[in-house]
Amino acid sequence: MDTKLDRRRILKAAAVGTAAAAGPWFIRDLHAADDIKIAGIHDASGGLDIYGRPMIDVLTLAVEEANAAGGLLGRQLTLINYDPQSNIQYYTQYATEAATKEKVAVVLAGITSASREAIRPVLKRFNTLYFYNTQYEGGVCDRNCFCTGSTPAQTVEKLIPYAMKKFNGKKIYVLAADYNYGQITSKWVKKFTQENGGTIVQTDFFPLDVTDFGPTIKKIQAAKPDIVVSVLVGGSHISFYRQWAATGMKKQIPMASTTFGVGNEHVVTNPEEHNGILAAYAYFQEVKSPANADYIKRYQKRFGEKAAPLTELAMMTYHGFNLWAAAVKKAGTVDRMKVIEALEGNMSFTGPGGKTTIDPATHHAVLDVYLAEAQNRQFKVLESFSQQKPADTAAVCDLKKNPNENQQYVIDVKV
Amino acid sequence: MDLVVIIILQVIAAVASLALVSVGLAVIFGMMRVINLAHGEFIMLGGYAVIYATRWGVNLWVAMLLVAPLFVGVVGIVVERTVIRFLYGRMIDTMLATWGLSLLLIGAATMIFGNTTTGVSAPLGSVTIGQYQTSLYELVLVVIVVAVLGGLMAILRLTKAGLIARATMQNPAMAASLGISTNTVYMVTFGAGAALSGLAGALIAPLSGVLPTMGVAYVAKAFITVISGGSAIIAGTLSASMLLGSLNTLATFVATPVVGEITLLFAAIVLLRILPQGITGRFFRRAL
Amino acid sequence: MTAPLKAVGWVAGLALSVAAVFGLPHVLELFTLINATIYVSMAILTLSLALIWGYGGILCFGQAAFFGLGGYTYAICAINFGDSTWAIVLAMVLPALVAALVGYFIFWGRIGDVYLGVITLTMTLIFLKFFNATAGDAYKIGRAALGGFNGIPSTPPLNLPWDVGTQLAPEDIWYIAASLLVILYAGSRWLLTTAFGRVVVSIRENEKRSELLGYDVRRYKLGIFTIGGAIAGMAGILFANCVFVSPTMFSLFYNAQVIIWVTVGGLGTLLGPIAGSIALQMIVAKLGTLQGLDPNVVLGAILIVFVLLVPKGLQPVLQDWWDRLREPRQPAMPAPAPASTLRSAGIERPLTSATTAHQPAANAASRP
Amino acid sequence: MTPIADPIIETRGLVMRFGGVEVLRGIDFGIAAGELRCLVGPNGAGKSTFFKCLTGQLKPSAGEIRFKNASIGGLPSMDIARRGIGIKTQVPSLYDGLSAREHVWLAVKRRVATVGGLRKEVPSLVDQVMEDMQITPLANRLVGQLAHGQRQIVELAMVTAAEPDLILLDEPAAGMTHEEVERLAELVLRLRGTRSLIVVEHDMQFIRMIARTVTVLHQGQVLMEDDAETVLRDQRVRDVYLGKREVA
Repeated sequence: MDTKLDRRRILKAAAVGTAAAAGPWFIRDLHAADDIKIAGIHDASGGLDIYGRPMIDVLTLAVEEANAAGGLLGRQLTLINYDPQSNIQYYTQYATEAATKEKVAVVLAGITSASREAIRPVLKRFNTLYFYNTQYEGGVCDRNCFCTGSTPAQTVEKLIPYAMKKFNGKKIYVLAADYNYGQITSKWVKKFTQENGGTIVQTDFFPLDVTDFGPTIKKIQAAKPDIVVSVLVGGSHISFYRQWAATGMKKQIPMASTTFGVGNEHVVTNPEEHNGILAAYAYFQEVKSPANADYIKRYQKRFGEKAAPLTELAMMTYHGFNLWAAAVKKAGTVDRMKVIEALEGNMSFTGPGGKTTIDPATHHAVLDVYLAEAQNRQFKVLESFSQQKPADTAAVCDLKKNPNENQQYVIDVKV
Repeated sequence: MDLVVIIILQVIAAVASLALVSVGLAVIFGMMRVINLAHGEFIMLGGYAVIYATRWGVNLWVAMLLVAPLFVGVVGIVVERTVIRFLYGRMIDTMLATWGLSLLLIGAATMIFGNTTTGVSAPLGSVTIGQYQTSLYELVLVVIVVAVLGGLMAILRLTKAGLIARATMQNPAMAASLGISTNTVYMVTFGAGAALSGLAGALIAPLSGVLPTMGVAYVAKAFITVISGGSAIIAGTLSASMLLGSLNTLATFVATPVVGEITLLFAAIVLLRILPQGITGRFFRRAL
Repeated sequence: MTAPLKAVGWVAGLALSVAAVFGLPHVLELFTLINATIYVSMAILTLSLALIWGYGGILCFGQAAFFGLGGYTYAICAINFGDSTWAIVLAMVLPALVAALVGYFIFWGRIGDVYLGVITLTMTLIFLKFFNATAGDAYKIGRAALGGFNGIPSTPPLNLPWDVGTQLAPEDIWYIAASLLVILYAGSRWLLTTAFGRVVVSIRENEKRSELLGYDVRRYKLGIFTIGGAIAGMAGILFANCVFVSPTMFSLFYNAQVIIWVTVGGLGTLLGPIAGSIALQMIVAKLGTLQGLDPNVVLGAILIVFVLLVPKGLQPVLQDWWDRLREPRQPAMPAPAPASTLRSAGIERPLTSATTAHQPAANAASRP
Repeated sequence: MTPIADPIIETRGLVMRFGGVEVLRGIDFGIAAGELRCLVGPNGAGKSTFFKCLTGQLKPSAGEIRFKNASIGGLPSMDIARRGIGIKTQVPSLYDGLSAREHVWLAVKRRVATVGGLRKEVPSLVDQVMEDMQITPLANRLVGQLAHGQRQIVELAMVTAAEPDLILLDEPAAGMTHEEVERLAELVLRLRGTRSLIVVEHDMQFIRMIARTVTVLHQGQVLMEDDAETVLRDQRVRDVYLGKREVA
C-alpha cells in the first residue's frame, strides 16, 4: 500500500483545487528550498489551549535558537505550527497534511492520549517520525514514536510513599478523571499505595465536564480517608479544589495530585485553595539549576514577563526537539530510519529539566523527577530523583525484540 | 443520622441550583414561548461580570446580586431588540437564532477572556453538622434561590407589572387591544429572564469557576428542566427541579456522577412520554 | 421547468457528479482528498437530517446520535470480525433500529415539536455521557475496548468485501464516500416521488389532515425517521474511516452543526444542505487557520444572519433568482427594478416548503 | 325527536367537558344512511366540538358514539377515517405546499389502500374526481395560492374522493361567492343518496337549497329537530340566533 501511495503522490499534479483547502496556521520563518521542515501540532485554541500554548512557544523558541546557531546539518529549520482547535478530527487532518503535503522530517505533537492515538497511526502509515512530549499513562509501543514525557512508574511511584510518609496516613481516597489517563493512573496509585502498606478507601471517576463535586465531598467526609489523591484533569475539574476548600475540608485532609499544576491549576486557584498540595513531574519551572534559570530568562525575553508558566509538557517538548536535533547531527541526515537508529543509541540531552535519555527498548525517556508542593501560586521543589526509568512501559514493551510492534498496551497493574 | 441530614442538605442544594440555572429560561419560555438557547451563555456572562466587578474592587455580594443581573439584563434587552423581536411566533427560528447567538458569545468570550477557567473563592467559610462539614455558601445559595422564586411570584401576583405580564402571557391580542404595548412587555420579560440567568451565573461562579464554554453544561439541563416542568413558570421549574435534582443527587450518592446524570436524563424522557406537556401541563395547571 | 429541460438538468448533474467523484483524486493532494472525504461523510449526515426535518417535519436535535452509533458499531464489529463487510451492514442496521425504537417511543406517544427536540437531544446526551464513561476495563465488547473519552483510535479501515487482506486506500474510500453521497441524494429524491414519500410530505404540510384522511401518520414518521437513522449511520462509518470514533461524535457541537447546515442550505431542500455543509466546513477549517478569530463567532453569526435575513436558506433563494432570470415577469406587470423587488417577489411565490415546515411547530406551540 | 330505525351514525348522551366547562351536554343524535342533515346553531353551540368528537379529534368525556353499529367514541382519527367518516373542517385543512391534484391523490390512494383496489388505477381515479369536481384547471396549482372558495372546493373534492360513507361538512359555504355557493349546493345534492351527510351551516339560503331535516344545537344540547321550513320559522330558533347573531 505504501508504494502505491508514493506513486500516486509523485503522479499527482501540484495544483490544489479551491475545494477543501484546509490550510494550516503557519508560522513560517524563512523558507529556502533546502530547509528542513518540522511540524508541531498543539492546540492554540479551544479547551486544551492552556496546555498547548506554552508547548507552541517553547517549540518556536527552540527552532529559532537552533536556526540562530546555524541550523541543522548546515540547513535552516522551518517550523510549521498547526492549531487543531482542541478538535481530534483536525489532529488527523493536520498530521496527514504534515506528512504527505509538507513531508516534514519530524512531527512533535499531541496533548491528550486521544490526540496521540489519532496521530500515531497516520504518521506510522506515512513513515514520518513522531515525538509525543506529554506526561501520560504509559504503554505506547511503536518504533516510529518517541514519548519523552513522564509515566506513572516514574512519578506516582515517588509521590504516593512521600505523601503517605509526610501526612502520616494509610487510607487514600482517589478522585480521577474518567478517561484512559485517569483510569490507568488510578490503578498505579492503588498499586503504589498497597506496596507501601496503605489502602484505597474508594476511587471515584468523573467525566471531564463535571463541575459539581458536592455529593462527592460529602462521600469523602463519610469515608474519612487520611489522604485524598487527585487525578483530575482540565478546567471543569478545577472547581473541585474550590469546593473542597469552601467546605473547609482542605484544612482537615491533605492532598496529593498527579495532575495539579500541569494545567496551571496553581495559578488559577487561590493560595488558600492550593497551598500544600503535593505533585511530582519531570519538570517544574521552579527547579533550581543554572540551565533552567538561563532558559527561563531566554523564554521570558522572547515571550514577555507574563508568558505562560512552563510545565512538564512544555519542557519535554524542548527536550524532545533537542533529542531529535542531536540524533540528526549524529546520523548526519534527517532520514527517518537513520535518526531512529541514532536515537536508539541511548541518545541523551541535558537541559533545564535535567538529563533525558531515550530508552531504546521502549522509546520512552529516562528522566529526572521532581517532587514539589504548591505554595502561593508557585511550586516549592522538595526533592528530586534522578534518572527514573520508564518501568511501566518496559514491563510490556520491548522494541529491540519486537521492532514491528504498534499499539498502546493497557498496562495490567497487579493490585 | 448526620449522614441523612447531610444528604438531605445536598439534595436541597442540588434542587436549588437546578432551579436557579433554569428559572431565567423558564421565565422567557413561560411568558413568550421562546426557547433561548443562549441561556447558558447568559449564565457565563453573569459569571464574568462577577469576576471583573470584583477585580475592579466591587464588593462580591454587590457584584453577584446587582452588577451581574443588571449587566446581563441589558445584554438581554439588546439581544431582544436586535434579534428576537423579529422572530416572534417562529419558535424553531428563535431556537436556531439563539443557538447562533450562543456560539457567537462563546467565541467572543474565548477571544476576550481566553479559554482559561477563572473564578472567585466562595465566601463565608464552612459550617459543621455533626461529623460533617459543608460550605455555608451553599446553604445561603438555597436561601437566595427561595427568595428569588418568592420574589418572582410576588411580582407576578401582586404588582401591576406582574398583572400586565400575566395578561400578555394569557392573551397577547387581548392585552394589545387594552392598550398594553406587548412589544415592551416582551422586551422587559426577555431582559428579566436574562437578568435571572446572569444572577445564576454570578451565584455559581464561586462554586464552579468561570469558563467561556461553561454554559454548555447548563443549557441542556435547564432546557430539559423547563420543558419537563411545562408552561407554568415557577411551579413548573420548581417541580421539575425537585424531581430531576433529587434523582440526580441520590443516584450520584449511590453510584457515580455519570449514573446521576444519566438518571436525570432518563427521568426526563420518561416524564415527557407520560406527560407530553410537562408536569404543569397536567398538574398545578392554574399555578404560575 | 419543462420536462426536457428537467432531463437535461438531471443528465448534467449526473455528469458533473461523476466528474467530481472520479476527477478530484487526480487533482487534489492526498491530505486534501482525505479532508474532502470527511466533508462528504458530514454531508451525508446533513442529508439525513434534511430528509427527516425538511420533508418529514421532524426536528431531531440528536441526529448525531445515529451518526455516532453507526461509527461505534462499525469500529466494534470491524475489530471483532476482522472483516469490515458485516460491520458495514450492522452499522447501518443498528442506528436504524435505535431510530425505530426512539421513533416508536416518540410518535406513538404523540410527542411533538419542542418536546421531540428535548427527547432527541436528551438521547444524544445519554450516549455522550455513556461513551465518555467507558474508559474502564469493564467496557470491552469482544476485542474492542470502548476507550471512553479517547474513543477507539485504532478503527480499522474498510476492506474489500470478504477479503480482509485488501484494505482500502484513502483514495478508494473517497470513491466510496463520494459515490454514496450521489447515490443517497438520488435515492432520497426518488423516495420523495414514491407514494410513501408523498404521504410523508403531506404529513409535514398538515398532519391533522392526513390523519383525517385515514393515514397512520405515526408509521410514516417512523419510516422516514428510521431511514434517516440508517443514512446517518452510513455517514458514521465513513467518518470512522477518515478520522476515528470517539464520544465527540455525539456532542452538542455536531448536533448543532448539522442543524445549522440544513438551515443555511435551505429547509425542505436536499442539494442546499449538502452544499451548505461542505461550504461551511471549508469556511470553518479555513477560519481555524486565522489567528485571533474564533470559528464559533463566525458560525454563530452565519446562523443568526440566515435565520433573520434568509430564513428559507440558500437553495430556495438561489432558485428564485434563477427562475426570475430565465422567466422574466409578464409584460402586464410594471417593469421590475431587479434588485429591490427580488425579495418581495420572493414572498409572492408559493409558500415553499421551507416556510410552511415551520408552521405546525409554531402553531402547536402557541397557547391553547 | 324521532328515533331512527337503522342509523348510520348515532350518539347517546354525548358529553364533552373542558376543565369545568361543559361544551356538549348530553347530545342524542342520529341520521339514517343516505340522509342529508343540516346542523345549525349559534356560535358556541358546540357544533364544531361535536364534529371533533365524531372524527376522533376529541375524546368524549361521556356518552357513546356508534357508527355502522360499532362504537367509535374515543378511537383515533385515523381509525375513524378508515371506517368511513370524512370531514371538511371549518377552517379549511389543506396542504398549502401541495398541488390540488396531490390532495385528491392522497385521498384516493388512502381509499385504495383501505378498500383494496389496483394501484395503477389510482391516476385515472384521481383524474375522474378532478373532472367531477370541475377543478381540473387547478390541478397543478399550489393550494396555498388559491382563493378561499377554490380552497373549499378542493377540500371537498379531497373528502369525497376518499369515498367515505359519512361526510361531515363544517361551514362549507363560508367565504364563497354566490355562484360558488350554488355550485356547492349542486355538488352536495349529487352526493345525497349515495353518501350520508351532516352539514353545519349558517347560510340559510344554502340550507334551504339542500336540506330536508335540520337539527338545532344550542348550548351543547339538541334544541329541536324538524324539517327545514319549520325550523327556520320557529320562534325559539330565531331567539337563540338573534341573541347571538343575525340570521343570514
